[in-house]
Amino acid sequence: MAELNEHTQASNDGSFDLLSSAGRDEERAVSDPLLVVDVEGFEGPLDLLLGLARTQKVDLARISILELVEQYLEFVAAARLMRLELAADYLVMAAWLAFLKSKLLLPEQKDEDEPTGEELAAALAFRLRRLEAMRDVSEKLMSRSRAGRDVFHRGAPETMSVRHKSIWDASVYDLLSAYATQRQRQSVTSVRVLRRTVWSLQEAREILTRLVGRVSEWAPLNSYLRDYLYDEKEWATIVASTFTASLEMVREGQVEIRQGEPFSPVYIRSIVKDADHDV
Amino acid sequence: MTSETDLLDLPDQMRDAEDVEPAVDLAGQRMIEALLFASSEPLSLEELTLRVPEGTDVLGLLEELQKIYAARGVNLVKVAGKWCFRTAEDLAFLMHRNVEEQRKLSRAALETLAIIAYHQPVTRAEIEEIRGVSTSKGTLDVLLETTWIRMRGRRRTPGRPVTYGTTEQFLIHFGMESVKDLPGLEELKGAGLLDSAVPASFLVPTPNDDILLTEDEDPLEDGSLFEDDADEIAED
Amino acid sequence: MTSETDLLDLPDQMRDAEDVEPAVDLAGQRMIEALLFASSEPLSLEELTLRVPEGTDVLGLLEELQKIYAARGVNLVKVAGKWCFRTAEDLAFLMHRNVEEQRKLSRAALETLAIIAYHQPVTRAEIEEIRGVSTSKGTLDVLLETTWIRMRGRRRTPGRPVTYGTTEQFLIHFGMESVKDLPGLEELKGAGLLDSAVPASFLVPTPNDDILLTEDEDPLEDGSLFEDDADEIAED
Repeated sequence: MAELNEHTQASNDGSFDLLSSAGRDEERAVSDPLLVVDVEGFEGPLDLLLGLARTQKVDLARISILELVEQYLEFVAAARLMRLELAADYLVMAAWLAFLKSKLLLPEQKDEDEPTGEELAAALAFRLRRLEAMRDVSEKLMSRSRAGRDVFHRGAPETMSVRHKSIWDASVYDLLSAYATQRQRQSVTSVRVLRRTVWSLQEAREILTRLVGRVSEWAPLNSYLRDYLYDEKEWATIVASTFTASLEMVREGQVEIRQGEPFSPVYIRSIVKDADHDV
Repeated sequence: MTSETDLLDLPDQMRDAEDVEPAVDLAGQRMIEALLFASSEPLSLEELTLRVPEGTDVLGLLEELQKIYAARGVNLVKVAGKWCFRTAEDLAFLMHRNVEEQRKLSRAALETLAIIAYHQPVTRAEIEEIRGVSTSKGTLDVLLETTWIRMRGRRRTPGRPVTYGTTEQFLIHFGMESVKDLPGLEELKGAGLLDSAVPASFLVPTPNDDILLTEDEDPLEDGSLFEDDADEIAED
Repeated sequence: MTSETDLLDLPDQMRDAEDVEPAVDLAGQRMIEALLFASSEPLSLEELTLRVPEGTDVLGLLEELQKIYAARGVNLVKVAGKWCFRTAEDLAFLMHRNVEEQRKLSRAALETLAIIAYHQPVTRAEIEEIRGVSTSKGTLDVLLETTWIRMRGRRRTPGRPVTYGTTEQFLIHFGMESVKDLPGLEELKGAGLLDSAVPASFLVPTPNDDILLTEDEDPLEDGSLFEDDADEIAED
């Protein structure tokens, strides 16, 4: 914020002494003419005012605000003289204090709305006292016996063991729906797992060609299939596939089929190509 | 009390010695007390000696403190050669807090419970067969903890697996008079819990939680319940 | 000693009453002692009452224990309205070896902390008014980090600025029973220096760390605490 340490030739009187940081005071008394203007130590214009006020060495309640204003304005003037850049806060305060000064010096104006110079001065004094009070109590606060520094709480606390006792909860509905869902899921899964062997048309045709080729007598279709009937479960697919295949072979003129009546056995025989074999 | 008794047993010259003993080193006592209290770990005689003014009879003070605190709610004890304050053993009950937690059963546990309810008496292998997945020991443990299921006996088959069934607590919790109140196939369908298209082969058994063992059950041998190994073998 | 003197001053009938007083509830004393000793956190009368058998005169026992421990290296104290054992203040010199290096607060932070403690609930703008300088966000962050201050709510004024106040940790750390124990509080109040209005009005405010919001405070919206932007806007 404000400019920090600036070492400059002292201009004239000692009124700037109070601007220096306390620690360097004595050194400078000897080694003058260096003047140290240190704004860093101040927390803003109000704090600076408080610092200036302290040098009046009187109770803040009886402080001369006018004198304080003069000191502040001198400080700002000096800083400008030394071409120090002051933060805006400080300049705003300077402007306000200059206004306050004129109010205090001029005969009182009878204006109901505006506060008088005395009132403004009192307000400023109040703020200074309040800030100083806060500073005091912050020191008092920090000098109390503090936990973890002066006084200590239990170093090795015996932690309370917590015994968890579970109260289980489930409703009849939970129970039944879990059962039903689970059983159903299992039954559906098992259906999907069952895989059926299916005779393809191609397979059936190959088998029929090989079998029928040997026989020219009428024979029930089923009897040809007997050798291939490994499993009752496959019967339907075997019959369906071979029958379809046989129809195709009839169309191609390789076999003949006949059936006496609906649902009676289907007979099949190969067509003999020889001319001497009568039909 | 003990100190009184001790005094009475002392030979005369010793008793005289007690009389001339210097006043208790209260300042030292207070320091040891504070150090032990605030320390996050038990402190050794050496550590304490380093922290108090030279010439302090730390061991003597510790022994005094131990007596002073013996009857109190906090005792001075020596553990692993170091000293610390600990709450009195008989007050351990104060240091526990019971927390009751409402907990929900996992889906696996609910399913297993339901299967046990419907199919009891049932073995773990049978439960797995019905569920189509293996049942973790944890699931059965949780169910046993609910006190809704119990081990009934052992099935008279190779391996003699444990059979499970439901308990009276089960009936109480689910508000049933007997497990025969569990709805059957038609009721489950009616409640919309079962698809009406379930295969004809789908059966819902009639549960039986009779205290008496069934014909193919043997009683559990006492003690074997808590031997995990025995249980594991039986289940495999 | 004091009790003896008191006894002598008592009128006769009172002394008789004392005589029939029941024996000290040693069992109760031990329990309270153990509970407080074991805990790193202060315990409230209510918390203690919940943990000991019904009908125990917890407050009476606490006061007895406080007397018993007053001269010892560990004292029973009441901070933040709760009870705890703590090392005796005069033994601080012994304990310093235990201190973990605590971060020093800047002067700005110290002042801000004091202003928050004495003027709570207080907004950032009000803190700035008192200090005559703008408060960096960092200062409040550092203080929030100490857990000694907290955001209380929002002042019901344009911009709805956040209000700050002290916490239970603040009271525990500085060993106070309540904010009414703040040093110099009465003098400040008397001098009208806790007044935010300039010049002093007739209203003498008192710091208030009550959990309940004051009439001109609104609750903080959930989540807004962690949105820097929301805070910034409110503060501007």
